[in-house]
Order: sequence, then structure tokens, then C-alpha cells
Amino acid sequence: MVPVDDRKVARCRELADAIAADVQRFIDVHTTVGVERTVLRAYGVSGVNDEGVPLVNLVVDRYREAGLLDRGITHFLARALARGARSVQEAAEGLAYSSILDDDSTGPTREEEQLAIADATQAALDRIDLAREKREALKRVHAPGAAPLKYVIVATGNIHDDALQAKAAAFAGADIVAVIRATAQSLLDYVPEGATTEGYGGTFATQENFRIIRAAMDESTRNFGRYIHQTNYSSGLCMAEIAWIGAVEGLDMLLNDAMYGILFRDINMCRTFVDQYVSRRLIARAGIVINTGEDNYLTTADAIDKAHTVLASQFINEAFAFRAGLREEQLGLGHAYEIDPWIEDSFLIELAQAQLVRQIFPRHPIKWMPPTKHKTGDIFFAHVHEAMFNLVGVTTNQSIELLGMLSEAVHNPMLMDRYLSLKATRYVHSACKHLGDEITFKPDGRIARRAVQVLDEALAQLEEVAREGIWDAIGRGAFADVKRTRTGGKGYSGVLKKHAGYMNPLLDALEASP
Amino acid sequence: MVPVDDRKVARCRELADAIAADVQRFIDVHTTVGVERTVLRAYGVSGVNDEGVPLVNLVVDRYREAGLLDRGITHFLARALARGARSVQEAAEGLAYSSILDDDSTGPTREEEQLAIADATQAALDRIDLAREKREALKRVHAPGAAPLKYVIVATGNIHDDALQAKAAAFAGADIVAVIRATAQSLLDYVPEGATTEGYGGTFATQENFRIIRAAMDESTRNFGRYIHQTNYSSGLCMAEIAWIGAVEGLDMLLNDAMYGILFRDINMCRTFVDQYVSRRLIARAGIVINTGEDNYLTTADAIDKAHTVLASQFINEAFAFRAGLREEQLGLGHAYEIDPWIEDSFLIELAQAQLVRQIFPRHPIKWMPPTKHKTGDIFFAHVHEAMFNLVGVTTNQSIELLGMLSEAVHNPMLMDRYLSLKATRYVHSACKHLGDEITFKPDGRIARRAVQVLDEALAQLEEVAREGIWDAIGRGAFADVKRTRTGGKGYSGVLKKHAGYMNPLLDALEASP
Amino acid sequence: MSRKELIRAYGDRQNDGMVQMSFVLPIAPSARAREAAKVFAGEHGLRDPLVATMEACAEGYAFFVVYGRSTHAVDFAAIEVPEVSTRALSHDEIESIIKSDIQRKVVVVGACTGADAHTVGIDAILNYKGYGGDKGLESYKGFEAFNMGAQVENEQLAARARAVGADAILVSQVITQRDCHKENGKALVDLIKSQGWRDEVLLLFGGPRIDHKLALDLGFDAGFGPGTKPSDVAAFVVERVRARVQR
Amino acid sequence: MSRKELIRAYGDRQNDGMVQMSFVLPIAPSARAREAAKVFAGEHGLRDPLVATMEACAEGYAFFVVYGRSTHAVDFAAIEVPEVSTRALSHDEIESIIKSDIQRKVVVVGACTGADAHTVGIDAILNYKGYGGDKGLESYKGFEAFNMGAQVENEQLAARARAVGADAILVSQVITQRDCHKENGKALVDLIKSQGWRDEVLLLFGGPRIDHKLALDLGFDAGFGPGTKPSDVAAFVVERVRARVQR
Ligand code: B12
Ligand code: B12
Ligand SMILES: Cc1ncc(COP(=O)(O)O)c(C=O)c1O
Ligand SMILES: Cc1ncc(COP(=O)(O)O)c(C=O)c1O
Repeated sequence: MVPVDDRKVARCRELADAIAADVQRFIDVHTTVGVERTVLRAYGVSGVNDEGVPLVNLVVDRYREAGLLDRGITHFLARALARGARSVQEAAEGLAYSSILDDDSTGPTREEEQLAIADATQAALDRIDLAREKREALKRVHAPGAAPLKYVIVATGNIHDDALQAKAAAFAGADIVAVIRATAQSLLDYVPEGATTEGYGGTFATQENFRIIRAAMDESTRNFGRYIHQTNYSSGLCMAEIAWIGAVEGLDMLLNDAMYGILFRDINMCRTFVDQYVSRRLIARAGIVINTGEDNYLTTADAIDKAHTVLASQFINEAFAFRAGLREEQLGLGHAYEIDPWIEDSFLIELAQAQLVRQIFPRHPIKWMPPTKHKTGDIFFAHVHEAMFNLVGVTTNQSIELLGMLSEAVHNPMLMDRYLSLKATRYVHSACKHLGDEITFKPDGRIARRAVQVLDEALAQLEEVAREGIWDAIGRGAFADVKRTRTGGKGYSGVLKKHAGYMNPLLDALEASP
Repeated sequence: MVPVDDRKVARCRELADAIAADVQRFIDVHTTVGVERTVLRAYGVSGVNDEGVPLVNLVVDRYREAGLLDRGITHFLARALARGARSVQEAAEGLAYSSILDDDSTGPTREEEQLAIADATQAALDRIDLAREKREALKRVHAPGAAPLKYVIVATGNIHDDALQAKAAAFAGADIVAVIRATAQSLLDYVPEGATTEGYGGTFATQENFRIIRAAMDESTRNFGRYIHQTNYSSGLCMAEIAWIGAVEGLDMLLNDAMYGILFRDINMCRTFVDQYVSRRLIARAGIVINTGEDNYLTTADAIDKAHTVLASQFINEAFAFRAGLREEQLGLGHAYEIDPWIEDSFLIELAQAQLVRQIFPRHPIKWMPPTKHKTGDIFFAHVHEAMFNLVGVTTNQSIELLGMLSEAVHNPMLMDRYLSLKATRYVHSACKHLGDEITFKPDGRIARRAVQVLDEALAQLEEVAREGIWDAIGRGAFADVKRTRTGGKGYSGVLKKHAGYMNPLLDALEASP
Repeated sequence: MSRKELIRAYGDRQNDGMVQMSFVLPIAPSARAREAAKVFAGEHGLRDPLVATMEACAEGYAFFVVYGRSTHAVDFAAIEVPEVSTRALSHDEIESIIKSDIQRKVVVVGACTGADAHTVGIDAILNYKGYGGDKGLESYKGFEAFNMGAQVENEQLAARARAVGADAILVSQVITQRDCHKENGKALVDLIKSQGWRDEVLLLFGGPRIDHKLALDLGFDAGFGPGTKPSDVAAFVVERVRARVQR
Repeated sequence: MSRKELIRAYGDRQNDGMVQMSFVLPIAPSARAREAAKVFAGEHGLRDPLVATMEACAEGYAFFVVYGRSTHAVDFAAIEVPEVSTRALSHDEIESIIKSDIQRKVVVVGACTGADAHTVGIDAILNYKGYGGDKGLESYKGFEAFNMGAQVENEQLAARARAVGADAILVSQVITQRDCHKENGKALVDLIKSQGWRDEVLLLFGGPRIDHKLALDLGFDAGFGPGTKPSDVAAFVVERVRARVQR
């Protein structure tokens, strides 16, 4: 245990809540093209046109171009249903392709609309609940492994190789498998369709790809008698759509961060804030665990000087998540072992941070990322570096451990890299199983002092961010040493102020969820 | 810190002292061919005959065969000198080759003998002292690295490759370099001569080879501004001779154990006990640090069940060493990380042992050996396994750390293996530099309980050994699960009961050393 | 003709050829699999291959570590690689060359192009902060540096460079999966060529898997790999720009 | 003719051939050294070799890690290895075969020969305690096992085996530097042949670097490698002795 002043922690939470409240006022009166597409998907709209453009995009774009999207796409869908469309799909096709556009001038009353869409709304919620129940049932039969859960990525670009590699990982002891997304997918303003076999740096996140991996992991779960979690990325311009797909395809976790897209993909902040909110409403209902991305800060900023920005951001991410209905048990707050390994006592500094995070967020499934930035092509050294990371993980009882790969500085992990990493991690976790229970830190030693320092600095930063507001804070590079402006970045044109008559019964229902 | 009951420790020392006292009574009245050859070497006798047999062997064997060796070879050497031999060498050649054997019937008086040999005795002591002073002078200019000192082995079989590899090791951060001995050298009853280029499993220990490596390490010391220690093996049938060679060639350490040869080379125990005593008398004077071999026990016996035998043996080795005039600072007591890595909490068990040994022997330069027995050909895993070993080493402040090699289960270490090992060790030692200062162990936790258990078991074993005497204890397999008999094993015929007129002024002088 | 200088791998004894290999084969562990691994290693020219480990790393797949004595040698005397031929210059020397010989600001535009979002490398070169204590191009009075950041399309980059009259374009590529960095880099060169102003601008290529040779092959003027310092880049650019100005 | 079954290394995508190599070359790190490492790797048949690291590991020596796509394939269908052909037998089955079919004690003599002092392996096979829960030959009523321990000369071993009328001699060799195990093993076979009683005795060879194929090549009847259980050895010996007795 490191010394943690509860009053400081409480004050951090208070400040983070104020920061989130400010943004929430913006979120509540805005929607985005991504949110509207998500709603369509949730109602069951599917398919693509000849050029591969999803129907949900065609519909949403058409009504945005017509200046009507601010009423909510559900409004138009409901009108079409009220007017006799035989199904949601038919209604959506009409919205996309029919020669005349619904200009919202005459037609059904709001009550008629609501009646027309009510069943579809319930069906959408049922799909989420069903997927959740299915997952929970399987977990009851095959319990997950012990914490820290061992998380590995596969990233061949070809979903079939991914499935093979994912099963190999499960064989070798993985508890969580992520299929890394293709390099630029987060900047695509649509979700590709179908099983995909070409991607650079990863594989496209598509509904079919999610299914393929889910089936593979369910198979492994049964084979190895241990529940294997599946995860993917709900960040980028399709944050909410992917959250929906993940929710209904039985994903267990999603990378989902209130600010990652802003900082690391230069996505507009207004867009991201609205999208993250809606995505998290879905995630909350689905019982999915999110993984936040503060670990990334230390890839661009210094891991020692800027350690406190990770903690400050974790408080902010938490505040946003609470506002979207997530429970603490769903918050896999991220941090990382990115200190230069050649700094004296680097291990102690890391231990301090990991222990601090653990104590401040005791019920949260903390996500703990391995060294990446200081990795070089010396794979042997990298492997040792990771062992020390594993040791901190098991000693401070981190929940979700992304395993380091000895080839980190070389290529996306290969079958053998993952095998070696899992083997070494199993060893360290087992050999040091009760180390954390056995040791205490000197009350005023280097580790304790470092923990106090990081909390103090995080508190100071939160005071400052609360004073200026998150918009300006990001503007001056408060996180990850990256600066972004309120109206800059990708996807800003997809943000709309809600019309007084904005309709979104699905979101209403999610917001009313317990 | 682990709980250590000082009374139990005191009792262990008392028992070990009694065990050694019993053996010392035997030692005091015996000599061996090895001891006598050592004396000749010390007096400056050198050279080999046409078949490569050293002159010292020829002399000693001749007088042993004649049944006269029990008077001490010095007796005959002194007589030859008193009778007019112009030099020790000439005297020795006479003893070896002259057609008439000195049957000790008539001749110089004891006083004349003493007078004749006195200068040579002083010269022998001076050689040791000079080598020691030279070493100390170099160390004053170039201080050794920080503890744990990083110890690596080279073992190419060819002394010139060894020198190259030794320098490479120093370049990569080694503090101590050992040239491993050729596989069967310890069973040779003579010391080979000259620079050697063929050896299996290692390189012959010869005086010339020692010189070549010393020169290489002095060069590295100056190049890197860090004192590089040289070590070799003083075990086997030539224990005392090699101790002498090491003493005058400026070795810093010697593998030297009171019982290793008995247990692991099936060398007769009477022989070994006498030889170890004389070898240690030389070592004491030379200021050399010995490394004992208890680590080996865990290669044949189970590292968890038999951990206490290591501790018990350390007390015994210490008792023998004290009787030979060694100081605590010269006692590199050995132990090893040989626990099956796949046992849960294996790291904790090891931490307990290492900490216990550190506390019980606070002034001793503890020698800490890496995992070997459970290594497999998975070099990547082996590398991680060693990282955990390094961590225990730096945390519990071991003094001399033999570095593990990722290729342990494959071949004698190669250049790259040593490089990688040194690099990884530098990292762990630096990243965790003050870890030991920062943590305390739960007073009644797993680690503390394990430490108490090991000390208790060692005490019980010492009680038993003291009761039965070490001879019988070894007879029933008390150490390393190996059984040996008092008159069995190699080299027994080289043990002689001293005659009433036994003469050995060099040993007398060493025994009189402060 | 130069003298041969054959070099071999070195493990234990000079020229013993010792190398280590690891790989996965799509077969489950067995005596036959072990033999297959030996044969496989042998095909690579390893004599006496020793299978140090064979482990099931997935169903139907085995992981192998093999040691063996490589029979191959390389004639080191015959190895030639183009090296970026600039002498190292200090910050002050660079400033003074610009001041006295170029007599105007040297303009550079940099970006991490295509789908690549790894800005740390290009930032290290351009931003004031620099890399490993060596300040970036922004810190030079004589440079005007524009850093367009990540995921910049070649078209945008070319347009911007032209607009500001860049002396040099700095392209960073970190992602290399299936050689996308090569395609991406070459596409920029081709674009600028097709626009007809290749001769007016220096093209620099950089990233962890880039070397000078590769960059030249792709049509750049220079390539910079891991560990590049901003001053290396600055020195190269000013020397070339000076030569141009003085021509 | 059997169908070919070509296998390649697998990293990321089926048949991508990805392998990792590491080695030391007697040259200091430099751009030329990096290129030399690439060429060296290329000589082994690696396509697109990527030098992941190049580090000074000694003065004038560099350590390299290289990845590349191996162009080699192995026809798995063509791989044949002799395997010790005994079915696994339980302790009880073995005892009962001896009792009913051999009807006398089976005598074995084991040793670790030459300069080799690694007794753990032979002890694991012979001593009561056994290996990994599988009890050693001493634990069988039907076996009479003599364990001569370490550093036993071939002459001594042969003499002892003859003296006790051994059915089988068990030789362990752990040290393999410059193939001393092969020499040592072969010398024993030759000795017994020259003494004219090779046909009367089973010769078993074992150790971490021994396999059945090697043992056969050296003139032994069987070879046993890492992980051998005492019952594997017992089963082999009784089956062979039974066959002999029944002949
Ligand atoms: C930091 C990092 C990230 C950060 C990037 C943050 C940022 N804003 O840059 C984040 C977390 C966002 C990230 C994301 C991803 N990353 Co990344 N990332 C890294 C990491 C850990 C370090 C890279 C780094 O910053 N190095 C430090 C800098 C200083 O070094 P450098 O780039 O080599 O630059 C130096 C020189 O090369 C040179 N230089 C570089 N550019 C230029 C240009 C010029 C003109 C000149 C002269 C010189 C020059 O000068 C610099 C100073 O010396 C590497 C792994 C590693 N340890 O190398 C992976 C790595 C590069 N990433 C990788 C991947 C696959 C991704 C993702 C695609 C993963 C995914 N699917 O989600 C994403 C997507 C990113 C995208 N769209 O590009 C792979 C690339 C594999 C490959 N070879 O193709 C790597 C190798 C990790 C891996 N093993 O999988 N990543
Ligand atoms: C323990 C050990 C020692 C102990 C030996 C104690 C003893 N009484 O046995 C000690 C510390 C004394 C020792 C010393 C040395 N060792 Co040593 N040692 C090892 C170590 C760590 C483990 C070996 C072991 O016990 N394995 C466990 C047993 C159960 O496995 P096994 O032998 O493979 O046996 C199994 C099978 O092979 C089979 N089997 C074995 N024999 C037989 C025989 C028959 C007939 C059958 C059927 C089956 C069978 O059944 C067994 C059960 O499955 C290895 C490294 C390693 N991790 O492998 C180095 C190792 C074997 N030693 C080595 C060396 C070089 C030495 C020394 C020469 C070093 C030196 N110069 O000082 C000395 C000298 C020893 C000598 N003269 O032989 C090298 C050998 C290199 C090589 N390939 O040539 C190794 C590989 C270490 C290294 N990398 O340098 N060593
Ligand atoms: C929260 C979060 N989202 C997404 C990603 C991956 O991003 P992308 O798919 O946008 O490259 C990461 C990267 O690690 C992340 O931390
Ligand atoms: C104390 C001691 N002496 C000697 C040796 C080496 O012995 P030898 O040279 O007899 O093989 C060892 C082995 O590690 C040892 O621990």
C-alpha cells in the first residue's frame, strides 16, 4: 500500500465531475451522424449499396445534406413506418433511395411515430440484453482465468488468420483476445461490411469479423474450460456504431475512451464527446467493460514527468463514464509501463504508479499496458523488460494485463511472439502470485513519496483543467503533449445541434436504464 | 528482513565448529601428495619431463613410492640444499632424477635443514604478498563495480579464445570472469603446463593460462576503468597446487569448497579435507575470496526440500575456513536459485532463502547462482527466468552473482549469450536498485515462515551431523543426496599420515600468519 | 580488385559460424517434427543443427529454437552501402552557413503520411524539443519548419510544400506492414515528378525501418533511420541547399 | 510415391515463412555492418531480411537480431525417423511379462561414461526414486539394476556388464561439446564388438542431446532423449529380452 490521502482523491473526483458536467451540457443538445447511424443499425437496418456504402450512411447523409438530420433519424424512420413501411429495413431503404425526400412537412403525429417505432426500440434493447445473457451464461459454465487477465492482440489483416491466431493464443493461455483494427479505420466515417482479408496494421472491425472471432473464442472457451474474452476498438468516427455491434455480437470489452480520438486521431472534440456518450450508454446496458486509453499519453509525453496526466485523465474518463451509466466494474482505466528502462529505480517509480492507481480505483478492472516506446529490436532484452512489467502487474494486482511482445519494435505480434509472451507471463504470475500480499512499502520511502507526488500533481492539473474547461485544456496540450482545437480535426461536420423536435427513443430508453 | 533467531544461528555455528574440529584433528596429522607438490611449487620448482609430467609430481611420487613422503618433501629438499644444491630447482631435479634416493639415513641436522630452506620459505611468502599487493594497488586505481558483482564464465577450451571472450565480457559489463575448467581436470593428479588450446567443456587450469587471462583482465580493467576480477577452480585432486598458482598469479577468487570434490567428483574425503585446509591457508594469505559450492547440492537434490542442507553446509564450510585462517570477507558462500520455476510462489521461496543467507552471513560476499537445472532449450523463457533471479539478487543484496545464460540447457555460453545476459542484468540491477531498501516482508507471512523453517531444518541437520560426525553423515547422503565412504573415491592413496619428523616450514609460516 | 574479407558468425571459437534461429512450423511436436525442424534449419545452411526446444504453441503448431553452424560467409570487403554524406555540423555552424551562404530562411515541410499516425519521429526532428538533447529544426533561426502532423495525404503535403516554397520535404513512415511505407513514399516522389518540380525540392525519407539505400531506391535524396538527430538532418539540408544556391 | 506435404515457417499469415535469427559477426556496428548482416541472412535464404537490432557486444563485434521470410520448405511427407518401437507398458505389465515370459531377473548396468559426471539422468532411469513420478528400474522386482555412477571408463563398464551377465547396458552422455558424446558412445560399441559379445547384450544410449536415430547410427540398439521415463526404458528392454528368450 502507498499512502493515499482520501480527501485529495475526493477532490479530484469532484473536479473531474465538474469537467464532465460542462461537456455534458454540450452533449445533451447535440447529435452526430455516427449516433444517428447507430440508431439505424440498432433498429436493424443493414446492407450496403453497390459501392459498398452502408445503407445507414446513405440514409443519414441524405437527411444531413437536406438539413433535416437534427430532428433525429428516428423521426423519419418512425414516420415511414407510421406511413406503412412493412419493416424497418424497408423504411430505411425508402429513406435512402425513394425519389422523394421526407421533408417533414406533413404526416404522422409524434404519438403515431412513437407507436410505430416502439416495438423496434424494444427489439433493439432485447438484442443487447440477449447477447449479455448469452455471455453471462457461458461465463457461469466456464469461469474466466485469474487476474491479471492476460490480454493479447492479433493483427494479421486477414480475419481467418486472426481466428487461427486467436485460438492459438487461447491455447497458450490468453484470457482476452483483441483483433487490432486496420491502420486507418478509425478515420473511416462508416463501418465496413463482411469478412475482410486485407488490412494493414490490423483487420477491419466489421460485424461479420466480430462474429467470426466470437465463434472462435466460444470454441476455445469450451475447449480449454476457461472463458476467453473478446475485445475490439470503439474509438474513431464510428465509436457508437461499433459499440452497438460489439454489444450485440457478445464482445466482452471495448477500447473506448472519452478523449483518445481527439488526441491521437485528430478527431474533432465535439464529435468525440457526443459519440463517446452514446457509445457508452450502449456499453453500459451490454455489461461490457471499457478500456480507456491513458496509456497512450506516455507514448508521446514523458512517462515520469507526465505520469500525473494519466491519473488526472482517469478521473475525467471515470466522470464521463458515470454520466453514461457505466458502473465502476465496467471501467478498465488504462495506464502503462512506459518509463525509460535505463533510468535508475525505474521499476520503483512504476510500482508506485501501479499501486496508486489500484488503490484509488479499487473496484475498477484496471487495464495495464506494457512497455512499448522504449522497446528496441533486441527481442531478448524486450522479453526481460516485459517480465518486470508482469511482475508489477501481479504484485499490484492489476486486472487486465496487455502482454508485452518481444517483437514490439519490429512487427505486429506473430504466433511465436504471443506464445513466448504468454508462457513468460504465466510463469511470473504464478511464481510471484502472493508477492503483493507479502510486502509492504516503507512509509516515507521512494515508492511512497512518488505516489504522493503523482496524486498531488494530478490534483493540481485537475484544478487547472476545471478552471479553464476541458476544451481549452486540450487546446493547450494538457494531455499527451498534443494540442487540438474545438472546431478542428476530423468529423466536425458530422456534429449537429439537436432540433427542438429531436427524437431518439432508443437513447431515451438507454438513459432510463437502471 | 526475515525473522532470524540469533540463538539458533549461534547454535549452528557451535555445531559446525564441532564438526570441523573433529575433522581438523585428522587434518593436522596428515598430508597428501597434492600438499607436498604444492610446497615444491611454492619453493619454485617448475618444469615437466619429456612426457609432460611435472617435476613436482616426479619428486613427490618417487618419495611416496619409497615410503618416505610422510616426512614431508621439504625435509628432502632442505637436505639437498644443506648438502650443497645451488638452487631449489637443482635440488628438486636431484630428488627426481639422481640415481640414488635420499633414504633419510644420515645427513644434515634439523637446524641445518631449517637454515637451508628458510630463505626459500620467505621467498614463497613474499611471492604471495607481492601478488596481493599488486592486486590491491590496481584496485585502488580502478575500483570494482557495485554489488551484486556480475560474474560470467568463459569456456571455449582454447585459452586465446577465452581471453577474447573474457575481454568481450568485460566490455559488456562483467565484473568477474571465470575460465571454466576442462571436463575432467579435477580428476587429474597433476597440473598441466603451458598455454592450452584443446579442452572439452572448458579450458585447462594452468599457470600460463592464468597469466594470459590475468593480463587480459588487467587490460580490460584499465580500458574500462573498472576492476575486473579473475577466478578459477581450486577443487579436485590439485586443490592446493591450484590455490598456490592462483595466489601468485593474482587471481581474485577461487572456487574452493571443503566438500565439493567429495560429493561431485567422488574424490576421497580424507584427501579432500587435508587438501582444502592447505589450499585455504594459501588463499587466506593471498587475500583471495573463495566461492563455495553448496549451490551444486540443488542440482541433484530438490531445491525446496533440501534448501536447509545448503545452509547447514554453509556453516560447515565457514567453520573449516575459519580454521584455515580465512576471514568472513573472504567467504563467498554459495547458494542457488534452483527451484522449479513452475511452482506457485517459487519466487517467494527463493526470496526467503536469499534474504536468510544474507542476514545470517552479513559480512560474507555471498555467491548467488542462477537457475540451471530447470532450464530447457527455450532460451527466451530462460532469459526471463534469469531476470527473476537477478531481481532476487539485487533485492536481497547478494554480493557475487553468477549470471544465468539463456543457452544453459544447450551449450557452454557463447559471446552473444553472455552479452545478452550482462545487458539484462545491468537493467534489472539498475531499475530495481533500491527495491530492497523500500520493502519489508510481512512478519508472519509466507516468506518469513519459509525463512524460519529453513533455519530450523538446518539446525536440526547440524545437530545430527555433529552427533554422527561428518564422515558418516556424508556416508548416508546428508548432502546433495550423494553417498560417499571414508576410504572410497579417487586419490585416497595420496593421503599419508605424517611422520613424527614431518617438516613443512611453509605451512607452519602460513599457520602463524596473522 | 580488392582483397576478400570473409566474415562468418562467431559463437565460441573464431569462425565457428554459430547462429540461433527460431520459428513455428505447422506441425505438432513429435520425433518427426523435430527431424523436420532439423532439415528445415539445414536448408538454411546450418550444419549440425541442434533443436534446443520444440514446444506445442498452438494445436497443430510447434515452436522451435535451433542452433547450428552456419556454412555461409560474407565478403565484407564487397559490401558497399551509400551513406548520407554529410559531415556532422553543430547548431551554430548550421546557423552560420545559412546566414552567410544561403542568406535566407531554409523552408522545410514535414509530415507523417498516408494512414500512418506515428508522429513521434517527425516531431523529434522538427519540433523545438528535438531528440535526445539535440534540438529540432524549429529551434534554428535559419529554418522555417512546418509540421503537418499525422495521416497527411501525399497530395496535401505536396500542395503545402509548393505553396510555402519548401526547400525540403520530410516524410516519415513508421508503419511498414507489407511494405506500405515503400508504396507510400514512392507515390509522393511520383506525384512530384508528374507535377514537374522534383528538381526544385529535396526529398527526405525517415523512420525506424528506413535507410539511405532504400530512400535512394525509392527516388528520395536521402534516408534517415533510427536514432537520427535533428542536427544530422539540418546539416544535410543546409549543405544541399547551399550547393544549390551557389550553383 | 507419396504426396508431397510442403511445410513452411508461419508467423502471421499461412506460409509467410517468417523466421528469426540471431548471431554475432566480427565487425563493429555501422551501416556497412548492417548491410553485411542482411546479406548474411539473405545467404540463408531469408527474403526481405530486417535487421531488428545491431549492437556492439565486444570491441569489433556486433550482435544482430534479424527477421526474414524463409524461402525454404520441407516436405514433411518425406521425413522419416526411426522411433523406438515399443508400446507403453505399465509397471505391472512389465513385471508380469518378466515373471511369465522371461522367468528370471533382467539385469541392467548403467553409467555415465568418460569424463562426464552428469548422473542425474541415469539416476532418474535407474534409481528407485525415478523421474517425474515414474519409478526407476530399481523399483521393479523383475530388474536387477547396477548403477555405476559417473566418469566410468568404457572398459570398466564393459567388464562389469560382462561380469554380472547384463542383458542391457545403459550409457548416459550429457556433455556434447565437439561431439565427444558420439565418440565416447561409439568407442563402447566398438569395444564390445571387438570383444565379440555385441550380440549378447542390448545397448541403450541416453541423454539430453541423444535421439533414437543418432543411437542407431552409432551402433546402439536404441536412443532415449530428454523427458524419457524409466518405464519407457523398462518396456523397451523387456520386450527385446522376451523376444530373445523366446527365440
Ligand atoms: C508510440 C507508438 C504508437 C503511438 C503513436 C503516437 C504518436 N502520436 O506518434 C500510438 C499508440 C498512437 C500507436 C498506434 C498504432 N501503432 Co504504433 N507504435 C508506437 C511505438 C511504441 C513507438 C514509435 C515511436 O514513437 N518511436 C520513437 C521515435 C522517436 O522513433 P522513430 O519513429 O524511429 O523516429 C526516429 C527516426 O526513425 C527518425 N525519423 C522518423 N521519421 C523521420 C522522418 C524524417 C524525414 C527524418 C529525417 C527522420 C525520421 O528520427 C527519429 C528520431 O531519431 C512503436 C513500437 C516501437 N517501440 O518502435 C509502435 C509501432 C510503430 N506501431 C505499430 C502499429 C501497428 C500501430 C497501430 C497500427 C496499431 C493498431 N492497429 O492500433 C496503431 C495505429 C497508428 C497509425 N494509424 O499509424 C507497429 C508498426 C508495425 C509495422 N512495422 O508496420 C509498431 C512497430 C508496434 C508493433 N510491433 O505492432 N503507436
Ligand atoms: C546438473 C548439472 C550439473 C551438475 C551435475 C550433477 C550430477 N551429479 O549430475 C554439476 C554442477 C556437477 C555440473 C557440472 C558440470 N557441467 Co553441468 N549441467 C547440469 C545441468 C544444469 C542439468 C543436467 C541435468 O541434471 N538434467 C536433468 C536430467 C534428468 O536430464 P537428462 O540428463 O537429460 O536425463 C534425462 C534424459 O536425457 C534421459 N537420459 C539421460 N541419460 C540416459 C541414459 C539412458 C541409457 C537412458 C535410457 C536415458 C537417459 O533420461 C533422463 C530423464 O528423462 C545442465 C544444464 C541443463 N539445464 O540441462 C548442465 C550442463 C549439462 N553441464 C555442462 C557442463 C559443461 C558442465 C561442466 C563441464 C562445467 C565445468 N567445466 O565445470 C561441469 C563438469 C561436469 C562433468 N565432468 O561432467 C553443460 C554441457 C554442455 C554440453 N552440451 O556439452 C550444460 C548443458 C550446461 C551449460 N550450458 O554449460 N553440471
Ligand atoms: C482507447 C483506444 N482506442 C483505440 C485505439 C486504437 O486506435 P485506432 O483503431 O484508432 O488506431 C487505441 C490504441 O491503442 C486506444 O487506446
Ligand atoms: C566449488 C566448486 N569447485 C569446482 C567446480 C567445478 O568443478 P570441476 O572443475 O571439478 O568440474 C564447481 C562447479 O561448479 C564448484 O562449485
